[in-house]
Amino acid sequence: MLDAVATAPVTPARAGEALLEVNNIEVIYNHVILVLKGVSLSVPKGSITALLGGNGAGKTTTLKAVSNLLKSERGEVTKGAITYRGENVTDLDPAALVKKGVIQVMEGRHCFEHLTVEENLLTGAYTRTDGAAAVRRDLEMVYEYFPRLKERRKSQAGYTSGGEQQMCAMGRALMSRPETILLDEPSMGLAPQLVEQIFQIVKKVNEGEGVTFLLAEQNTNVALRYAHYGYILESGRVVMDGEAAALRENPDVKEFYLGMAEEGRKSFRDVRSYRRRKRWLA
Amino acid sequence: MEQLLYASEVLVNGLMAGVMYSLVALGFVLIFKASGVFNYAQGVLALFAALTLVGIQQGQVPFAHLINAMTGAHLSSFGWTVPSLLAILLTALVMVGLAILIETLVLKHLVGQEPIIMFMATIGLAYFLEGLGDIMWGADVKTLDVGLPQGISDTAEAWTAALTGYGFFIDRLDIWATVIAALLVAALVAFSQYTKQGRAMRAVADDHQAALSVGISLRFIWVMVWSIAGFVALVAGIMWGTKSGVQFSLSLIALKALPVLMLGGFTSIPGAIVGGLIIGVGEKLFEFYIGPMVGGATESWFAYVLALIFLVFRPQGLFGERIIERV
Amino acid sequence: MDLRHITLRFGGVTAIKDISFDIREGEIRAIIGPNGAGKSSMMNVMSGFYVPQEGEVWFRGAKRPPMRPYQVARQGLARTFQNIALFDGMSVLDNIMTGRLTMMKSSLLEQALWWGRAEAEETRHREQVEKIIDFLEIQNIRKTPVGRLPYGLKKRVELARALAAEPKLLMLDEPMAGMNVEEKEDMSRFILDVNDEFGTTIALIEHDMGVVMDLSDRVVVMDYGRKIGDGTPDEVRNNQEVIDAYLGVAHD
Amino acid sequence: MLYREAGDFKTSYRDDSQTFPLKLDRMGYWVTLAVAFGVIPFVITDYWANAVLVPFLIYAIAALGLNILVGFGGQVSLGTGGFMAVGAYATYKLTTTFPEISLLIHILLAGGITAAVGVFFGLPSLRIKGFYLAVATLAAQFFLVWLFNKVPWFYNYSASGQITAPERTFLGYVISGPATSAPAKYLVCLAFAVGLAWVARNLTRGTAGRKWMAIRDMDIAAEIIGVNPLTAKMSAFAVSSFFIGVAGALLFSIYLGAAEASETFGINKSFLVLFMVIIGGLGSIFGSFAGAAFLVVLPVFLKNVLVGAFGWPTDLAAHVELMIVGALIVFFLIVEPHGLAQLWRLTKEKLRLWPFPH
Amino acid sequence: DLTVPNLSYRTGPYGANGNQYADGFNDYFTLLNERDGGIGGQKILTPECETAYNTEKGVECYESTKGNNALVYNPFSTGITYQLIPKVAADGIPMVTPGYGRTSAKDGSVFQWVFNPPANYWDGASVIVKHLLDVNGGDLNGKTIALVYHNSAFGKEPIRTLEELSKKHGFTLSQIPVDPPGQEQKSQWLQIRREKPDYVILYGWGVMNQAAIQEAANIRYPMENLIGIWWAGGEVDVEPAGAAANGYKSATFNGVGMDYPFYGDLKTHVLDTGKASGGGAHVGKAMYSRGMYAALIIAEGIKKAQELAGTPEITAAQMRDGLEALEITEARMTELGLPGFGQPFQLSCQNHGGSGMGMIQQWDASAKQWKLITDFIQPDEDVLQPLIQADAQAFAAENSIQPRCN
Ligand SMILES: Nc1ncnc2c1ncn2[C@@H]1O[C@H](COP(=O)(O)OP(=O)(O)OP(=O)(O)O)[C@@H](O)[C@H]1O
Ligand SMILES: Nc1ncnc2c1ncn2[C@@H]1O[C@H](COP(=O)(O)OP(=O)(O)OP(=O)(O)O)[C@@H](O)[C@H]1O
Ligand SMILES: [Mg+2]
Ligand SMILES: [Mg+2]
Repeated sequence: MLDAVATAPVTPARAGEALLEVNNIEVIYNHVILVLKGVSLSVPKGSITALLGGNGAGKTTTLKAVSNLLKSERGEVTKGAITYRGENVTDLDPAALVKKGVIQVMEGRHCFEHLTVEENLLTGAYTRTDGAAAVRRDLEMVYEYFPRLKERRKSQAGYTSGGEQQMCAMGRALMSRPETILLDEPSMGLAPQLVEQIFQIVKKVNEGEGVTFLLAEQNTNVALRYAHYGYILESGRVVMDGEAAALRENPDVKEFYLGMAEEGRKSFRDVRSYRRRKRWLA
Repeated sequence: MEQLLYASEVLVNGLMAGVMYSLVALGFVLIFKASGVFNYAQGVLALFAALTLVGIQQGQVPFAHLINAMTGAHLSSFGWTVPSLLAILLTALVMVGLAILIETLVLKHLVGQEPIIMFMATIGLAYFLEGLGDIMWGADVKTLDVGLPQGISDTAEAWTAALTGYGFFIDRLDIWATVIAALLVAALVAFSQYTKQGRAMRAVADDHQAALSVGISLRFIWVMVWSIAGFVALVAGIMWGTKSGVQFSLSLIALKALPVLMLGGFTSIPGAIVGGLIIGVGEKLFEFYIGPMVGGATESWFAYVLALIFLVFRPQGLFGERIIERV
Repeated sequence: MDLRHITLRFGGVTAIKDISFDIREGEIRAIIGPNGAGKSSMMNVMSGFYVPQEGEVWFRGAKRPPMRPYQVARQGLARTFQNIALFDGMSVLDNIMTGRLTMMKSSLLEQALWWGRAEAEETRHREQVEKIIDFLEIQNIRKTPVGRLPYGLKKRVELARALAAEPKLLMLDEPMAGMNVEEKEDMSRFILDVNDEFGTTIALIEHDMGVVMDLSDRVVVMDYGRKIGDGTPDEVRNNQEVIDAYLGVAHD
Repeated sequence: MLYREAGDFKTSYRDDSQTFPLKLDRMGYWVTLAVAFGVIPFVITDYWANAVLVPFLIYAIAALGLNILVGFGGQVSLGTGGFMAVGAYATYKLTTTFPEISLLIHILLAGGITAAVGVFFGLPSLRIKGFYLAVATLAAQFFLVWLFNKVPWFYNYSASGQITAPERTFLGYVISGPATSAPAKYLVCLAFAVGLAWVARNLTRGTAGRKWMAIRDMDIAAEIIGVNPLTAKMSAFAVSSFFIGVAGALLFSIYLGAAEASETFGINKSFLVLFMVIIGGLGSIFGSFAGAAFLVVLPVFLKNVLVGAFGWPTDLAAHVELMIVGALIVFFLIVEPHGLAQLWRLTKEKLRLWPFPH
Repeated sequence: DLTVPNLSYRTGPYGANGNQYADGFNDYFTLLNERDGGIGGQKILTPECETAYNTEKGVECYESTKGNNALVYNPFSTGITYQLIPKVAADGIPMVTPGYGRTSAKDGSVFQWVFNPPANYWDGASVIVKHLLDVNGGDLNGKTIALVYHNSAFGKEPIRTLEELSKKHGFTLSQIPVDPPGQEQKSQWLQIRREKPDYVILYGWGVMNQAAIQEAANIRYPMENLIGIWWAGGEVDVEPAGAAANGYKSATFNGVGMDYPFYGDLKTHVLDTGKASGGGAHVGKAMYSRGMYAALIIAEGIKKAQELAGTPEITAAQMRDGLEALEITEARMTELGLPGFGQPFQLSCQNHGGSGMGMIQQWDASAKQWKLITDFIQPDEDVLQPLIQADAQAFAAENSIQPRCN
């Protein structure tokens, strides 16, 4: 689509075979609201792939389509297919998909309010069969990643702060020792330090344990710094994709997603309602 | 002095009656804990279980009436009787089957719906099961006898007579109910607090979507919980059926269990027991002291009012999980 | 608004420890701090939802007696929420109209018969609300139930609802969470315009340092219930304690 | 594209907030009213009045009332039976004590009395929420029924505890008592139903409705933006109980003509009306009517088909009927959890798009 | 053909009783149709309509059946009866409520269209007290009697009578209400255990009976001192308690068991031909017999009406005249193959209730049978008549009815 893609250096991750493939899917909510209009993407094994786009672009919907959580929201995939390791998983039930190693961290920190933080983490290990000792080890690992959780392990998740809940949800996903994590807006509402930290963890997990990530993000800046590859979604369509590094250099992305003007970063005070037309909508 | 003795007799019996209510309430708690669903069909489930038990025990032909009406046959009984224990086991199996059916036909399609919608669905289910139970086993009053003793306990009477000079009335069936309830509660508490499935069950209640996303199979959890609830219903059905025969009205005991739940907290297994005891004692003592002044039959509403008063002070019931209110 | 020696505890947890700061008429005051620092709790104290164990809240020169939150709202405080608290079952328009509830005066009977003040009032407030809708550029979703909206638009509707109340003090709890830069720019503009055009005082919680530093006049920094910094953006940015506890190393 | 909104422009906010923004809907509404008032009274038979239309209208009023509380106010109540009993007994006491005053006024007064009782029993809703509240309202249900059963003053000391509606006239027509004609019964109920539906519509599109819905959707946030939970909840209880009281009054004085608290106003009534509200659609006025129609007509229809047409034994038919009603409730909830009203709305949305799929 | 709608209930809390009753009612008419070709050459149709003991469904049933030339109604529910009393008066259709319904309907001068032969609730109470007098050598002075009653119109009916009777005979009456459905009666029976009343009268219905008998057994209350009204006298009421119910008594206004020549005919014409309602599972049961007896009274009424009208195709109004002239003698009962099954009685314009006699039956748990232990007992008309009159007068005044018959 853009020549940036072709010329970008091929990272090792890109070379891996596609683990997850989304093929031209269409999603309709409530039988009438058409949200995704033919989205295709492919997530190579061992990579971090970012899904970017504005509000309502359909990022969450795409992730839910992959993890099969749409049904409970009265949405359905009406066209296209999703394959994981070459297998069609479009109609699998979510639990079966988790068993295959795909787990989603939902947007808006869905913790189990009435369970304690620790119990929340333990539910993450629900599908595991490798014994209590291994689970305990991973629990300690999660506590190491998020020391704040350790402090609050005995309190009910419903009473923890927003950031703590986000950590809890992340930790819970890690507990299932997944092969692929679908991460929906992990940075939302987190302090800058913590955002960085979370992405560090993502990177560490990705590199150390080879976990594949597909993450939906608004915080384009961080996302593109950590991701290998990116897709930009608008109004239910992929409008651009490419290597993260290349995307970072794209002038449109710079302007609309990174908040940079030609002369560098603008102050939010100076932005005026003047809006340049996006080139790809032309 | 005599008044006091009478009052304590009423008190003891109130406790026992409370246990009987708790048995029904337990089923509600389980399902509420697992799905946040207020299962209105629990009473009917108890009726259905008891009907099935009697039917199996006495070798009744299921749907005999329907078959007869359609084909003009004259079926009624296979002519055998099944030993109680085996019959109970078979009934438990039927309840598991029922749980699977309920899950596939109803619950599966309602994932993520608001609680009130699920509540309505259970009412629909209650209607359905009520009709099904009648068609399957007939609408007659049936005698249920699995060998549980009934009537005044002589030991208790003699013992209290020796102690106080007035022999208390204690029903042997109630003593059994107490023992069984205690066992059930202990088992259920252990299950829900300390096992993986128990934790998953509570997780499902909090957030269906999130539970799905960590790979908890709602379907499995629901089948499991409804099976357990079916078993609890069977126990309740046996107790109440032994008391007053198996018939439609058995399903109405659910109404006696509701205030118990409310008071104990919808989500607490021990709450169901403690709530039952408080309600049992409260309503019996109220009927004993105040009843005669206002013309009696206060038991129909007193339990509810009592529970209501408790709730005003503790909106989540005595042992219910705190309602988390944050913005 | 002036907060004096506020301490707030939940059971064993002390969410806020003896914090004092003030918000001046007409300024944009940011509150920042790591997650769980107690920022939202502070805002809850200001809007009367949490009652602090110790400390006083002064508003427009008078000490505020114990009040229910709806009474606080009637004094002219409006806010948005961190975990969007819109009324999902209602349309965008109705949601914004709820912002004006405190100004509606017609009686139940008048409304029942749609008679007297009821209809006139409805139309009058509708006009005001339409102005806000135009201002925030959400005309096209006016009749959509908010449950169906994407996150960012919900945030905008929430802002509209708070604006509809014509507050003296507007409190925004992470208004830009979950937005991309483009949307943040829009939101910033709205906040600045509100502040400029209506002279509304604004209290702002936000994690995006760019936004905070650019928009606010003064910043309070909290960390685990304590106040660790207070001053202009520049002062705060260079405060070592703040950098250690919160900002970390800047990347942009 | 038969059904559409294009070209149907509004030029004032007043127009925009009317009940039926679309012209086609508006016409349908007027035609329905014209038929209901102008045609049906002349063709109605005893059977249609007593078995179908009168109960339908009365339950529609009760469902409207409950919908205000549950669908708009978010407070689940199972006390409907008890509140209907208040309406019925209040009418009975009023009309036997002041026979010279018109029964219709008594019915409205009975609604007012029920509203007061409803507010009293609604007070706990300030603390108690969700299913706890639902079960708590059963206290009202059982207590009220017990009271009407126990205190002879309420039933004028009659031997059996029954109350019987005496004959009353309006404009020279008998509207209550055994001699009432089918059209008279029907018209009285219709007038109440239409009038109250209009009131409900007014309340729910204005400030009061918004307060209720705000409390329903998120009570804490509602309070923080300035809704006084006390007045909002109590007004919901009051209005809802008013409707339910009127329904109870009509049920007793116009429809049944005699009643006994525990028989007529038992817990089953509470459930039945709640069904109607949910099957019809929470928070929908049209839904209240649809739900009432569904649950009044369905059993009658099934009975007529199974017994009348298929000739099944009545007991089998009754059991099968229970199963079918149960299964249908579940089925409808699965197909559309937001009730018949939503189903209708979706159909309309599809019609708007027709012939395009999206 | 003549139509006698059968407003039955085979579902709901009282379905077990309703089932038997409806079967008995249908079978009697089936027998007449099969054996005699109906009454006066007219077949009798008994289209059933399920009321589930629910008043509203009862009204629906009434409305849906009355159009088809319904001759007479027997709704088998006190609640529905109350609903229908004004309606049948307006529509001019008679209603026969044997052993239930509104007691004061016995006063035909006020209740022109309602008949409650051969006995009513107050008769029942009086018969039971008479029996107790007999057992006690005519003296109940200083005795205590507890009334355990279904807290509804039905259960409250006998209170007035029993109060009068207690004044007359010097016994103490204590009232113990049980709210329907009444599975849980612990407090009530603890109270009985403490107060040790000499006798307990039970006005129960449905599961309340089963629970009461079980609880009585639990506290070892002597079963022969527990006496129920006829609606607490079915097999379903005693069987769940098993052997413990042995000796329990109840009133009845018709014979029990199958020792009547009538059943021979029933067997040949109805049971063996497979035409029995409900498959004939309940023949001979107490409630079945009562349903059958209700049919018998109505059938005799039809016969009488045909005689008076001079045509077999009678109208509802003619049916009423027939009922008002109905006389069933000992001899007629024998002729019907049911000697001693029902009491002789005669109705008139004034008297719509018959003689009001009842017998006492006792449960034999080992044989699983009711045994009649008394003959027909005459109720205490001196006490009842004024009460009935007062109640009827009140009704007449309330509804501005001009008493007739004079
Ligand atoms: N349950 C639903 N019913 C109807 N419409 C929905 C539903 N969920 C989402 N939508 C619509 O689908 C579109 C895409 O939403 P989605 O949540 O996927 O966007 P997103 O890219 O994740 O946005 P955000 O960054 O705000 O989270 C939106 O326009 C939204 O209104
Ligand atoms: N109602 C409550 N009950 C118990 N603890 C609470 C309650 N509300 C807040 N807390 C605790 O108080 C602390 C401060 O929470 P608060 O929500 O104010 O943090 P915050 O600064 O807004 O963080 P974030 O940026 O993550 O939103 C947290 O540790 C939280 O767990
Ligand atoms: Mg999203
Ligand atoms: Mg916060």
